[in-house]
Amino acid sequence: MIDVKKIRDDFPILKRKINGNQLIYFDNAATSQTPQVVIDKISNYYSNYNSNIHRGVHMLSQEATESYEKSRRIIQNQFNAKSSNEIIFTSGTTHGINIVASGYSNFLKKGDEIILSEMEHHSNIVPWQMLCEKTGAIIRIAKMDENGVLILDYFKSICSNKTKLVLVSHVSNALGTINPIESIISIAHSNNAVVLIDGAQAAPHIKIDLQKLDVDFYVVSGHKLMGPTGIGVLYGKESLLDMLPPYQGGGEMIEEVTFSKTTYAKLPHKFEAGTPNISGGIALGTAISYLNEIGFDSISKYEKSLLDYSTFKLLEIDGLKIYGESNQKTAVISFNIESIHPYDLGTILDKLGIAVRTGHHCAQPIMDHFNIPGTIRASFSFYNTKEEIDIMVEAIKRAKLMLA
Amino acid sequence: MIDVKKIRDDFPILKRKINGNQLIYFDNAATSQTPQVVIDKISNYYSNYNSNIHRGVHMLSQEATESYEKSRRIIQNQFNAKSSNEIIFTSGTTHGINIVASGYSNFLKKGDEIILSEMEHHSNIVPWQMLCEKTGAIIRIAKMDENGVLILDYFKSICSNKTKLVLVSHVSNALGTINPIESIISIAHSNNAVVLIDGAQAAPHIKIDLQKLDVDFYVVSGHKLMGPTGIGVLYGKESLLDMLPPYQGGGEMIEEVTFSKTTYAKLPHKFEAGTPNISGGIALGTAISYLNEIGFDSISKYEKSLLDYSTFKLLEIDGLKIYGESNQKTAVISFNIESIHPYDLGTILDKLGIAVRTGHHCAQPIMDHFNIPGTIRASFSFYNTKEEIDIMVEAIKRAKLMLA
Amino acid sequence: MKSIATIQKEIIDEFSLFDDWMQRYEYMIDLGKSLPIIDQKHKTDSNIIKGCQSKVWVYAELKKNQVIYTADSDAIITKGIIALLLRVYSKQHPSDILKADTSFIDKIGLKEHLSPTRANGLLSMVKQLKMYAIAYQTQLN
Amino acid sequence: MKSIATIQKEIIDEFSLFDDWMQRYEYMIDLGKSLPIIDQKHKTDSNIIKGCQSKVWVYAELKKNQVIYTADSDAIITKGIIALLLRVYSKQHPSDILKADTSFIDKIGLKEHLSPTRANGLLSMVKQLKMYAIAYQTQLN
Ligand SMILES: Cc1ncc(COP(=O)(O)O)c(C=O)c1O
Ligand SMILES: Cc1ncc(COP(=O)(O)O)c(C=O)c1O
Repeated sequence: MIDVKKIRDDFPILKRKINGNQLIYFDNAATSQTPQVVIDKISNYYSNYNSNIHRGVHMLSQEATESYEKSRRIIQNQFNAKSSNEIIFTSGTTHGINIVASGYSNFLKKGDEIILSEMEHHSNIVPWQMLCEKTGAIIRIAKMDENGVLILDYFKSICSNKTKLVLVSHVSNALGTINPIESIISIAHSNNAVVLIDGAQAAPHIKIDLQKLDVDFYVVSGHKLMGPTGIGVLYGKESLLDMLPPYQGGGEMIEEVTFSKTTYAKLPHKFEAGTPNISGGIALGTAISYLNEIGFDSISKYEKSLLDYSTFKLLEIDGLKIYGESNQKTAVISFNIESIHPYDLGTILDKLGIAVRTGHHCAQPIMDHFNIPGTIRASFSFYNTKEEIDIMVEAIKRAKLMLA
Repeated sequence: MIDVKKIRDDFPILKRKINGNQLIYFDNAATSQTPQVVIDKISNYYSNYNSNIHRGVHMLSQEATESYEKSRRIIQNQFNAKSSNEIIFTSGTTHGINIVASGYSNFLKKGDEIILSEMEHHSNIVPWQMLCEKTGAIIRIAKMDENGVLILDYFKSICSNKTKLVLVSHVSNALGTINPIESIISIAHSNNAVVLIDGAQAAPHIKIDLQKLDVDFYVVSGHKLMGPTGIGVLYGKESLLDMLPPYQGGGEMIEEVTFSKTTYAKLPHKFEAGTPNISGGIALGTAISYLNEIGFDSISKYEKSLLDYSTFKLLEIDGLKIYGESNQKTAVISFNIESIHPYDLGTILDKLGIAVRTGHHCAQPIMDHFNIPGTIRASFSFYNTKEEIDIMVEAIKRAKLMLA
Repeated sequence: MKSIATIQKEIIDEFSLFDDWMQRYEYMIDLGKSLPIIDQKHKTDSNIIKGCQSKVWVYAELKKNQVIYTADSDAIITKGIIALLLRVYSKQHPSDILKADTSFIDKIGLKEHLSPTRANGLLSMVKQLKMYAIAYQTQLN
Repeated sequence: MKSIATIQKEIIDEFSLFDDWMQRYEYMIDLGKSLPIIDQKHKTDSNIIKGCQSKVWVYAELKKNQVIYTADSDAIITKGIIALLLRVYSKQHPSDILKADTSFIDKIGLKEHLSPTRANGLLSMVKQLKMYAIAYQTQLN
């Protein structure tokens, strides 16, 4: 089980005071906080072996390259990818999705269909809209019900041999819903469709086995995984990555360049043009090792207890409605209070030191579904506590009085 | 003038020992070293206000947003851009060039011409080759002479009303040549061609005034500017950036998303899809402020003295040939020693604690021009010293004996 | 008519009476509640200010060389801010509006609303108010 | 014929006599200079190993169930490494080659050449040697 007191000591930011109050950080779905080991890894990189990688014969370059490539293998092992060639460092989930979406413009044609769920983050919508604009392919929406649960039968009914791509989040950032991606993948594959799963919100909370899932593409962001900003991972099956054209041109991703002909490098370098985020890649490995030391079983169990507790406590507040009531959720609660605008509540909570997110959470179609301008979202991590939840509940009551 | 002893104390890595020897870091053109203020800024970010930006009402998000946007303004001022909307954060020079190259696929047609110089880095070649493949436009090469100097008359002769784009580096990474970009820009503009200058190697050494240059696009990398990896800047004139389509789809870069229609956000956000490299952007501002405190006048003057001294000393070595003998150079020396392979020399220098780069420096066409497999490149920064150069020269002599 | 500077001074004086953020925010919320209601026909999509997390509608007319603003929002704190802004900017000559600055916001302890986060649209609001002023200024020239 | 393990042991013993990197590298350079020259007709582009900063050509033949490697490089230290590798791998049975590991490189103080930087092609070289062994192994089955 989680020793939360000890764990909190790993995160220097949790000591922050906001407006005289102890910071309560419930915005983990936007960005997770960073343990000291990760911060130290970054400092250590710049203090001891900062150097451009892959092409240097000197020691610093070799050390940096080794650390960077070791990190790739840590990630490979963490997600159980078959080969480290399948692990592409990106600048984040958005970048990863764009690599794939842009690559498929060569392989889709007019009338082809792609399926998006209704609960996607804008990053898993807009690149596909751009793809469809280029190719004439058509977007079909996999609907969800009033609990924010994907309607699997409906999905089955729109998935056909016209379907070329299926794009679904593993976990919805705005609702916390865990989608049945095993079923989605198997339905899609039985129609020969390729599946990209947006794992930005899943990877920090759930142990992921890519080979077992048999997923085609999977994307995550480092800054939600206790890692630094500006780094992420695109996983793709080697055969698919081999097939896709390179996304960016530049150094690193080429084998030979003449003005008449350029040959591209092998995986994973083909997709890693230019000097990468070296410190970010290295520190992401450290972050994932840190998560693994705590253990995903413990994390899931503890976060579930926070979710249950906060759901129970929040529902005691009069007029509070929770959006997303699947029985398969990560520790995310999106809610509104009758006749109070989320922005107002968020502002008062901030004054009380509580960081929640308000708004559409980059998932406007979800807001349209529920016909609301936005929600207040409290998203928990394993360093949060029930005491913090109690303080938030009291703060909400106070804000309610002020705003009523 | 530069107080190099004091400055060296700002860079923790310069205390490193390599194989028992004091590190001598002469690989600055690949990646510059990082002063403690920049490292501290990063640690401080993750320890105190790490948070997703732009959409949060809470204090951490506001602090992070303010720091990030302040950094944008520091960069705007540094390069004298007209508006902060013209400063796009990228993950590096390569990314910046790809944004522009990809955007122009809508605006070029078969038979249009683009001009590249013969001394471009692969990152300023491959994206344009990809663009030409898509559009049928044709690449013309602006040649250089035996000193590694661009032949301006030749450039003038190939620049015509067919020329749509001119892509030239401000400073060649492999040779150190400073190109006459003022003339290039004015010739190009008189033919209504748009000019992108690759400033990766110039910005760390030369004060740049974008408005005075009247350049259309200018790109730099943070990791060569005493900043962190994974961050860079694309400057573009506002009207041109407005015209270009967005590069990536995702969060941040949209104004409104529905499944039927998405409208894009205004500059600079249109080109900044997804959670950016927040700590990188913030730390880049710190790095640039640091450079400015030292002062570009002092930097240029001091680095010139290192260049002159090392050129003089190196030419005393028998059989040593320098590539790139323009009288307008940054402190980069590319050389070979008769019958010694650069890789061999680089390996021995590394053993002696001296980090130089060997190989084609991602500029194969230059190597083809001189008909060599590669060079040894020593590139200096303002924290290097004449004593270090003396040690390198002695080391080269020793290596020569071993390898002869 | 009082000058913009005078009104700003008055507001600063009023807010100086408050001991803490609670009182300031409660006052703002009261102000929000009392914001005169914008004419429904001006609550159109084209009058929405982009870049605010809460919806903000602003409309302006020129009467006797003065810009008369009306506005609304779906969030109450935002309405409070609007009320403050309108008190300062409304019924002023366009040229005076264009000269005015927003430093009083900082002085009354609401600096957080000046931050460049797009979530907080105060800067967008001020920009919109000034856009109207520019338009009417041109009309007067 | 000596076994791969025996040869590796011999090399480790030889290198243990050296006091410092200088002696090791001087020895490697000597080895490089004495590397038997590859037949010019095998120095083709298709025999070049990609991913090395120096050019490396490798060629292999099967003779009496043994793989005979010849190789060359334009860099002398690389040639030295090749000489060591060939001493270990050449004239062995394909199945023995496939079983061999490269830990002796670490033990003789040349670990830096095992790093995954693409600049240092030692791993690529070993991979190529084993590719030949796989090919000839299949031929023998
Ligand atoms: C002239 C030039 N252009 C482009 C680049 C590519 O920069 P980056 O790898 O940071 O994208 C470099 C650096 O390697 C360079 O020196
Ligand atoms: C489900 C989901 N997808 C995609 C993203 C985009 O991630 P990033 O902004 O790191 O690219 C996020 C995070 O904001 C997310 O929650």
